[in-house]
Amino acid sequence: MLKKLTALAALPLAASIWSAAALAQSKEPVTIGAIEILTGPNNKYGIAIKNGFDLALDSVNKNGGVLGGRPLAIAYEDSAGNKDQAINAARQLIGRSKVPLILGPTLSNEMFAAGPVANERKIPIVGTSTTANGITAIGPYVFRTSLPEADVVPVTLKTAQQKLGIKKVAVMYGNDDAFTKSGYDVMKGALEKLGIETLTTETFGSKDTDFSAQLTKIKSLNPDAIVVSALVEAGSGILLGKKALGFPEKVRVIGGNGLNAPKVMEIAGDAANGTLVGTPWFVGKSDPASEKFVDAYKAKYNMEPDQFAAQAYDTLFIVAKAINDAGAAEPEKIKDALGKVKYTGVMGPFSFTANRDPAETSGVVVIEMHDGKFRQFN
Amino acid sequence: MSGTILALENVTVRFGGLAAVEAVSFHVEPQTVHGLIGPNGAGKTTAFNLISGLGHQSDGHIRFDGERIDDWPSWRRAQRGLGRTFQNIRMFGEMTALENVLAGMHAHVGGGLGAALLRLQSFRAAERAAILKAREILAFVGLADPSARAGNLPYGDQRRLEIARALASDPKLMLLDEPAAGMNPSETSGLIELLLRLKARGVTLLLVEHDMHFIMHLCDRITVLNFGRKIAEGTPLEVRSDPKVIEAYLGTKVAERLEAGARVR
Amino acid sequence: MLAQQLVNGIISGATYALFALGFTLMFGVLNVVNLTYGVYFSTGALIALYATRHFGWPILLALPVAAIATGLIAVVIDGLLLTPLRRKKAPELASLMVTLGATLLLYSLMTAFIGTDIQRFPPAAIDPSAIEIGAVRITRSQMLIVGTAFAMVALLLALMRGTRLGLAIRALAENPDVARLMGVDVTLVTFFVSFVSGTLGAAAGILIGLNYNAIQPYMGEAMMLKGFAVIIIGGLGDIRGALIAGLILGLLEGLTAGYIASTLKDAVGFLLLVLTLWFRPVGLFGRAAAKRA
Amino acid sequence: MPAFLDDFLFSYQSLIYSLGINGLLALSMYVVLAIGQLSLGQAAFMGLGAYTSALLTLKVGAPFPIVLLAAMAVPALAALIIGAPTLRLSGVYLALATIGLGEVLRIAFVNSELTGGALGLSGIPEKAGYTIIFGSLALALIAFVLVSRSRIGRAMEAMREDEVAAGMLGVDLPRYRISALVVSAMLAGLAGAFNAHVSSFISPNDYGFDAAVTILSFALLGGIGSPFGPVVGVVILTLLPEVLRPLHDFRLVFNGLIIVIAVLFMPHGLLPWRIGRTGARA
Repeated sequence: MLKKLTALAALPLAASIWSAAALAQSKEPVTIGAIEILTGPNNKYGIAIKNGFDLALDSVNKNGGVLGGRPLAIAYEDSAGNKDQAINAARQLIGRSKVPLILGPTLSNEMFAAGPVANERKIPIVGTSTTANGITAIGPYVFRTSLPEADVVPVTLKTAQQKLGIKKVAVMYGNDDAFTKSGYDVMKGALEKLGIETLTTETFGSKDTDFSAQLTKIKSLNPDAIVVSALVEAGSGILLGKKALGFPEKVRVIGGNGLNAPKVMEIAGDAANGTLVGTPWFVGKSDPASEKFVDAYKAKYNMEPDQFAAQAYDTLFIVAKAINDAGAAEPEKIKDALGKVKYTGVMGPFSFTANRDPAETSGVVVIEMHDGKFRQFN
Repeated sequence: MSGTILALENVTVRFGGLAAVEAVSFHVEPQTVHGLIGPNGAGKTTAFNLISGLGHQSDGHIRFDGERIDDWPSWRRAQRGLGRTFQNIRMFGEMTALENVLAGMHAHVGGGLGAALLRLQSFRAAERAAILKAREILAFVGLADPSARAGNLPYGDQRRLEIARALASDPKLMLLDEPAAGMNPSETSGLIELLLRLKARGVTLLLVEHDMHFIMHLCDRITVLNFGRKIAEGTPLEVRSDPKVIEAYLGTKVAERLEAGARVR
Repeated sequence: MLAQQLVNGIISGATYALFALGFTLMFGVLNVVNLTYGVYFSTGALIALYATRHFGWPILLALPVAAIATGLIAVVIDGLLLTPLRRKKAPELASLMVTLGATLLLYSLMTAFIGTDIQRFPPAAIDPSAIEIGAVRITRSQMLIVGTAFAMVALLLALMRGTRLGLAIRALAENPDVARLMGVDVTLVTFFVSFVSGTLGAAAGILIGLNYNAIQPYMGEAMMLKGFAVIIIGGLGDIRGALIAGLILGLLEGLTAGYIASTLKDAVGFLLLVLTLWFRPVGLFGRAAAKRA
Repeated sequence: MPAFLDDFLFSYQSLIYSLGINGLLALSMYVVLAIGQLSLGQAAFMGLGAYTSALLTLKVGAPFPIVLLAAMAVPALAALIIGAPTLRLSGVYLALATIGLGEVLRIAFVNSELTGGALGLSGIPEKAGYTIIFGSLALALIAFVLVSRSRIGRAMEAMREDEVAAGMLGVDLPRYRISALVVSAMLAGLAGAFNAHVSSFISPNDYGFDAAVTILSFALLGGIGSPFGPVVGVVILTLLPEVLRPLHDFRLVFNGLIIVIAVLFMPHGLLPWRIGRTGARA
């Protein structure tokens, strides 16, 4: 009896949600494509991104979809981190599914392969996690919502210089990976600009586990900090190696986007303490929109979102807005609308530059690893 | 012309500290059948491998057809007219009998890569001629079906095919490593007949065999090895009555029986 | 700095040697380049990880149990893949190919089930303290690696040279048919060697995983490339050679990174490999009876 | 061209290209397997061809035919260097040395400014098309069939079945081994050049060990009784994951399984038909 009553009480609420959804579902959906790494070694990135998209998609469709009530849908294709599969996916989304816009792919490498395909067919393609240099130079249909390393790293280094008085550093980067190599290129430029002296530049392979030779050399040069462009695995190894060699505590590691992951603290433990990274967003950001997003994400997926999920979340709203502004699900119109879109999401205010990169960098925060958690540094 | 086709001069080979063949010298006259016999472990197959280039001696020289061939790899020896068969038949099992024999003609069939690709008139003519000759060789050794898969042939026919394949390379000297091994008496007598016809064709034969009847019946001259050393040489009659040979064989008869017993256990 | 670099080199060299021991043993005795060896490295580390994490076992218990379990897996894989080929007297490349396929299969299955995320031993598993001698620092887990590498080499050499089993293993290495005639139970000895190799591979994986604290299915694959270099430089099947080649490689890499350029660190091993193949294909200490075709 | 066909070709263009390119790669593996050797350097040879061709196109602006020739010549040279010492030894050494070659090349590509380091080379113009890719594949197939039916083909099969016996028939083993490796490297290099000129972007990690193993699985699945076997293997392994989506997740599991099963249970591959070895009827 009681059960029935609660069920009855819940009815009107459910009905109100259903009516909006029913309205949206009665019309033909607008399907956009997404190419992400859903399987294979790097699928943690792709899955975070997909989660972000799906969470935003729920919200968009609950609020009446796009273009006056048409539901928005995403056709996912898996790239598995492989550039050939990314090309295949892009071709099939365009030629077969006839999507007016593509989200992704996950990695810069994949964008270099798939971007030209979309660009050639004049289909806008929007990267949410591709931070390497030269992405948007592929062509006028290639956009990205992720802040490139070139925007984030200088902020991190400048903050470290101002707050810690860093004058001379050692640089380490993974030279066999496009992401870490392009991160290094940015670091090099930023260090020169800020007048910080580079004592030595050391490289390693992204699958290496032993960094003692490089770190021993660095230790003998007495740097104020070590600037590292690495992915999670190697980055954590460097932090552990640094601790094993007994570096003075004041020598911090300053990382690029690759170290911007809770996983680093999980692997390196207290060896990660004091590591600085810059990020367009982090989970502890004190901002109402951001907190709401974190709560919703936790409720749906039972875990904390990362920056990839946040970027994806914002991007879907940006794209939905552009489709509405365009007034039709046509690639050319969406492309023009994207260029003009203004949106304020969990990462802060957003618009595209003329070169289709994010215009605003005010959202960048520098964060510090401390006992397994990120905390704001600046 | 010295009148010898093959000469071993003080040939020694050591594996680790052990000498498998020690200071062995003998020579083979053209157009004869020469036997190499001795108890198990006497170094016969080792000597064969040295002659055919599958192993290299630590000391001494080997001359073939007047040339010193010590440093020649096996295919070069084969190209110059040295053919052989193996103790455990080494057939190209996937190939047909005809193709096996054609493969044996490798050194003599013309046609490089260009000719094969362009299918020149001369290439096709050479192939046709080779096929005719291969069929003739198959007929000579008594194999009826050229298109049979070699791996499917009965044991005795595989032996014949291996001889046909070696014969196809048109050898001046043919080494036969226990050709009658595993054959029944009627197969053996067929083989003897075949080898005699080979000899009549002008091919010099050097053979290792355990079957004494076979050896005595076929060979013009015999070299006897024991423990890697040459202990006797001569015509079948001379060798048969040589006390050292008798002693070696008597000694090993006992040893062989012992070994057989060990295997059963 | 030099002293620390030399110590670094010896540690990473011991790592390579420890890894290469079982690999070279497998090749030397069983005459197969068994590529599944890298999988044992990963498997051992993952089993030990599971045991410490989920059952709270101390590492001193988890290590031998995981190593033995992996050794048994190695026996099963040998029985399934290589025994049939041996029976058929298949060419040695067939066994290389079958283990290549199996390796791909096993790695992919492992990642399908547990993902490629790096996992770590619980912090309590390792004593993080280090010893300082002058300017040189060495952690306890590093000392454990170096100690184990030398101990294993000594143990293996003693086994091979001083026992009846060792004699049987050597006979098998020389010639399986002759060994059979001598009364050696070839199947049993083959399984024993697989078991020992698998155990060694797993032990290496656990110790190295403890030291760098980064465990994931593909950790064995990265080591395999160094492993190849070490066993070819040391001579295929040569236990002493594996130790010395491992140390040489570790030292050269460390010194190259420290004094020349870290970009060349990985190239050193392969340069050494190519030079070995050109000038001394039997390896540094290999006997003249190389496996020439 | 009707719109639907245009869309179809657009959607599946890279898939169709990869059929042709993988076909050439499978044949490059076939040449080596056909004489009983194993190379795990096919991906490295392919990478050399890809980089050589991309650099010549991007930096020199060389005409495409010259680019293709160079993309075959450079891997051929690498094959000579790697083959000369190892081919004297047992087959295992070649397999191991070619793995080493792959690593050395990867390190070289990663560290060289000229090749763009880890970022690779992008913006390579699309110069290869259906005609040249499938024309090359067809030519290679015809050439292999013609060679199979000659003394060279007989010698190759003899070597695969029993090298010692082949040597005793006068087959010059080292020459055959090195020639096969060089031809194989040239084919892989050509495939690499096509790959670079249809996908616009290449990077060092495209030509790693996994790629080499995949190439091996093409050949082993199809079988090496005739040059058509490896091509059949390519068609299946390239199309199957597209048709059976769930297979995608287990692509590598599948490739591994194929190698294991092929070696243990179907030594002749899926296409057990064996090509004849006579060059004429008589």
